[in-house]
Amino acid sequence: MGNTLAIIGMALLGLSLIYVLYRTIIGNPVSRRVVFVYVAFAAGLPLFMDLLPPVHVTPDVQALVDALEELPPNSKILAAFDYDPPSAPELQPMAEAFFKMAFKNDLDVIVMGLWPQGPQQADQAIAAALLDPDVQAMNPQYGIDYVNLGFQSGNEFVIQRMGSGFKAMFSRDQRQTPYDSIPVLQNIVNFSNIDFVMNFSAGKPGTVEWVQFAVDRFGATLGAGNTAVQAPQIYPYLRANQMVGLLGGMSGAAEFEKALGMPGAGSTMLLSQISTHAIVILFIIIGNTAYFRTRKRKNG
Amino acid sequence: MADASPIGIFIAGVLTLGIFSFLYKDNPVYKVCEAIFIGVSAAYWAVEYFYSALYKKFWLGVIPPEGSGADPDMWLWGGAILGVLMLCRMIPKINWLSRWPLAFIVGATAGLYMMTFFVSNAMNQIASTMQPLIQDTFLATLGSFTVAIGTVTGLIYFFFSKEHKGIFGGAAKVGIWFLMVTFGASFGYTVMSRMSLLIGRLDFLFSSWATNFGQMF
Amino acid sequence: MSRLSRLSISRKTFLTSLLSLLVFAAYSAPLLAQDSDISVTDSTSAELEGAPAAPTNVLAVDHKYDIGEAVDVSWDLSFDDTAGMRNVAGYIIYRSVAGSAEFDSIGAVFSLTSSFADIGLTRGETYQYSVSSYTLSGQVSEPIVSAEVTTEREWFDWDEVWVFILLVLIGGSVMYFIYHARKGKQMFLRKIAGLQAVEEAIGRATEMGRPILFIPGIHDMDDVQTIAGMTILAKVAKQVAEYESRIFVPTRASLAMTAARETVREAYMTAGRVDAYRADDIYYVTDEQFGYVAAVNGIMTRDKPATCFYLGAFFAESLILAETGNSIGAIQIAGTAQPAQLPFFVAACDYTLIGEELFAASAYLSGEAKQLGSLKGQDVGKVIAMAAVLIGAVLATLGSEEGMNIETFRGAFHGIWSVFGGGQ
Amino acid sequence: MKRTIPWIITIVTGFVLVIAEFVPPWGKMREDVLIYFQIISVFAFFLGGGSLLKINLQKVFSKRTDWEYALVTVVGFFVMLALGLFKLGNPEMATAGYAADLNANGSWFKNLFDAVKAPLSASMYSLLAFFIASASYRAFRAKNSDATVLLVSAFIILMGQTFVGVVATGWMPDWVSFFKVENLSLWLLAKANLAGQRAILIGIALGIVSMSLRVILGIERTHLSGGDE
Repeated sequence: MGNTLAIIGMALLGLSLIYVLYRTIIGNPVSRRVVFVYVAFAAGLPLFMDLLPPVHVTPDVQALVDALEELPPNSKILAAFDYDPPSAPELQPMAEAFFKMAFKNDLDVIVMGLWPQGPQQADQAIAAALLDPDVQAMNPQYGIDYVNLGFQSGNEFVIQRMGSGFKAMFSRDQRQTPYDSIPVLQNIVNFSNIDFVMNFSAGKPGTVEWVQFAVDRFGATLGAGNTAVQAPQIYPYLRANQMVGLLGGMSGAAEFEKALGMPGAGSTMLLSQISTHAIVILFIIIGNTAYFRTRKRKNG
Repeated sequence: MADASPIGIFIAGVLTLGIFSFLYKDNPVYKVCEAIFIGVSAAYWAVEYFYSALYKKFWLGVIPPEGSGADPDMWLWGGAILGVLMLCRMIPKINWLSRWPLAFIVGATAGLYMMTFFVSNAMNQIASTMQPLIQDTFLATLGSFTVAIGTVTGLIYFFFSKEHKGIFGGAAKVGIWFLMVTFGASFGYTVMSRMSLLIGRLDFLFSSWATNFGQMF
Repeated sequence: MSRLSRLSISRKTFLTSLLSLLVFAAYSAPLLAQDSDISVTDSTSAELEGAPAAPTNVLAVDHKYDIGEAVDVSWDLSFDDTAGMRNVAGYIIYRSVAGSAEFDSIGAVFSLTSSFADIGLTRGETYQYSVSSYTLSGQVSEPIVSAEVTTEREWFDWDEVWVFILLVLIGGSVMYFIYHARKGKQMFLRKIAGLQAVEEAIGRATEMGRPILFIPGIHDMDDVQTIAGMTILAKVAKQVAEYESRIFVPTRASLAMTAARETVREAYMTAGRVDAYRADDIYYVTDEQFGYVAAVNGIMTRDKPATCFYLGAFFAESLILAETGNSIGAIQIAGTAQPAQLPFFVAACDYTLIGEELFAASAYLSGEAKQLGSLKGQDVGKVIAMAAVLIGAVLATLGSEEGMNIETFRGAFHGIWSVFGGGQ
Repeated sequence: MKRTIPWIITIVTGFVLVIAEFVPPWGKMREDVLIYFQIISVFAFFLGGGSLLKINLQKVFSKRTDWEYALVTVVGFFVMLALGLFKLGNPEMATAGYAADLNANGSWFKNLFDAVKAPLSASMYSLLAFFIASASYRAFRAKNSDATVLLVSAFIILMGQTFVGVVATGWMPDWVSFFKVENLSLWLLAKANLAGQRAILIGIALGIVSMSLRVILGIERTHLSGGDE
């Protein structure tokens, strides 16, 4: 029912754009507010549908998945959460899929954050991952299979100091347990004891800083999930082989979920994203069509 | 926010709608949201910095808790002294002293950034561009030529002391096109990200908030 | 040691020793607990049945170019690791201090790994290392002992020598042109539209009787972009003072507020209108990114500035600001070194300073010979960068088939060196 | 004197930190300076926060336009400040005292954060979606060659992310597969975009070197040159 109504709504929305085109061509463009209404509907209506869009896994995502799945059980992954709630729609699905994968493959995850709210996002992702029956079967334990070291201020210089010893920056975990009495941290001194660094980043400090310090200075192996807006800035580092793979935005999240074989929130919201996307593309087309029409009229 | 209280979720939804109302026009509801936002967030960061920098970094640094085995870091006093000098601004007679910490920060930022960006932006980017131009496939070769030409012409565009005329001007034009491709690509990629923020918000309004709303009333 | 080769070692490691860590954990727990009980003689006499061949050629060298707190230990892989029994799961590294026979285990690595970095040592202390291989079933070879090594502090990081040379070259040319310009040499400077529009934009606001809004980015003074914004603010505020207009500077950071107040007051003083300076027009809002944006949006819709400057570090808020500014019909001049935000400023603002132009702006606006000279120095830097890119690419094409990384960068520069200097 | 000392401080800190990059024993200085910065900014907050309160309280007491909202700001500030500084309702207070995690689940600070600050932040951020659409409609037009290049590149990337775009060029035979929109957009991102990014990044680095030198050498000293008050 909701599905049908939503589809009809979307169709009407699309048709009414012809009127917008007409208004624009006659030199009386619609106001910003009308544009805003279109965006609201384009983003909102698909949330009432339950269709899944097709997803095509790109090489950069596959490379990351391969690198993660290649890790033997009990490998140590340092997961840096450098984002806050506003970026959660894109990064949270990645983080959830990541934890599910890590727990299923029995990898040890050490969580930290250079953003104050990053570790909380990690806790939420872990809580979500623990609901998965396959994960529950593995029964990951705090302190043994994963640990949350919390937030440390100091931006990229935290990474730099971690190079000489993690303990210097994180003497206790988020639950105030001393570093040395946490089983999963036994024998972890610095980056040479870490098999993989996974970074979820929405800006600075983030993936760029992890490349500059953890990879360039301490030789870590790095993979990252970024917001779509950050991703193009990370490409140079990816192409320079300073990292193994990259997830970009919600489509990156959906691809990640697909490559790991565990569909989740990323795949669901992708449809909304596609329709808002289409709206933006259509508005660009309308704006330019009208622009060329008026210019031709002036010239001719 | 998964385990937030019903009242918390209710307030969150109302504030969300309040912010959205700005899209129509500036109005009292938005003004209230803005006022709350400024007050609460300024205090949030004040507290966060107070505990993370002043308490954790400075206080526990100069007076390490017993049994931690750490030596007191006397260097940290330097920061505190500069901080106190900053406060001299409030005393008219000696407010010129506040320029010392400011001068320190400006000098430090200039020095640090100069090196970090020089190594990471300049050296590493140049080094990564040093790829063999001739590759196995035609497309890969085209790609490496594109990168080399784009980087060089892009730099030509930024030249300040040479007029963009003749061949140099032509190269600068190609350069600005490369910059425009970069901007276009960033824009195209950004759209996705920004839309997902809105979707996240709407998802909250339609699911958590609406459900919660139904349960409350 | 290059990052790439390190990467490929760990790949191989993962493939070959899928279970080794698990077993090692089970094995090494009691081993580590015994701690100092493990001495050279103990293990040699142990002669465990089926113990793997020991690694050979154990070397311990002082870590180069550090403050004397690290030693690099390396060895040749055990015969049973690469060939032979192929049962080596990894290596255990032991350390003793200054000739003591007591070797403590300090760490372990996977099979097919032949190096270990021991960090956190005391400078000037003499150490000795030994390395054993061990198997999945927990058998340990005899340890092979290295020669003694003393940690040393070094005063120059020779790994960074090319950075240093290039910095001296580029920084030197900037300084040279600053000095050269002092002698009153005329130089050409291309026009930057955004900067030529500054005066006109301030004049327009004055005519309309509306204020000017200046946003020095959303970072604090620890970002060089904010400093660039402040240097431009100085020039803008001076003109504002001369035009007897009014300027608002809301900031996201307290320090930035203080710096902006200093800057604007000084500008008013230079313009001889210090009496017109109002400290409360330059104020801190909140450290919260979007709280700040909400406030600036409010300021824009209520005070309706005729001209908006956005110069500094900007992130997602760039378009929110620029579109709101557009809706109130303000002239907008933006500039940032955040590549991701440039497209929005380029599209929605009247003028945009792109990356490097932001840092050059205050020099342009000052019109001082010394400052303009530094721009010419930057251009020399660009010539060097372009030459490095082109020559590097040609050398890379002629040379190896593999892609180059940072290490070969230095090699490439050696190449350039030998072309010009003839030396190695 | 009042001008010279700040200038000397800038020169010395600037040069020492540049040199510290090459001198291992000085390396720690680069880290210490950042802690200094954090400590100074906490002190500076007394000035910033003070200015915030002063301006808003002035509004309230003089009953200027919108003084009601200024009052809301002041109240919000003190409520959050009290909740945070005294860690009110923090479940970890009982065991850890003031070392308790500021954002511990259940603390009032965290609750207010979740109910007020987080949604406000996310909503403000999400306004961007609307502004992107309005900017696309109004500003992204092929006015000249530069704008056209920008537009075409943005368009290809946008199309490459949708399955409509993928289907639209799906008919292409293999030998022109390069022009399939998903391949083209990847190529644009990986090559042309990369080239532009590199030019911008290298330019920025040079700009920073030059500006930093101007600042350190005292040629650009507007920030600290204040008069002799």
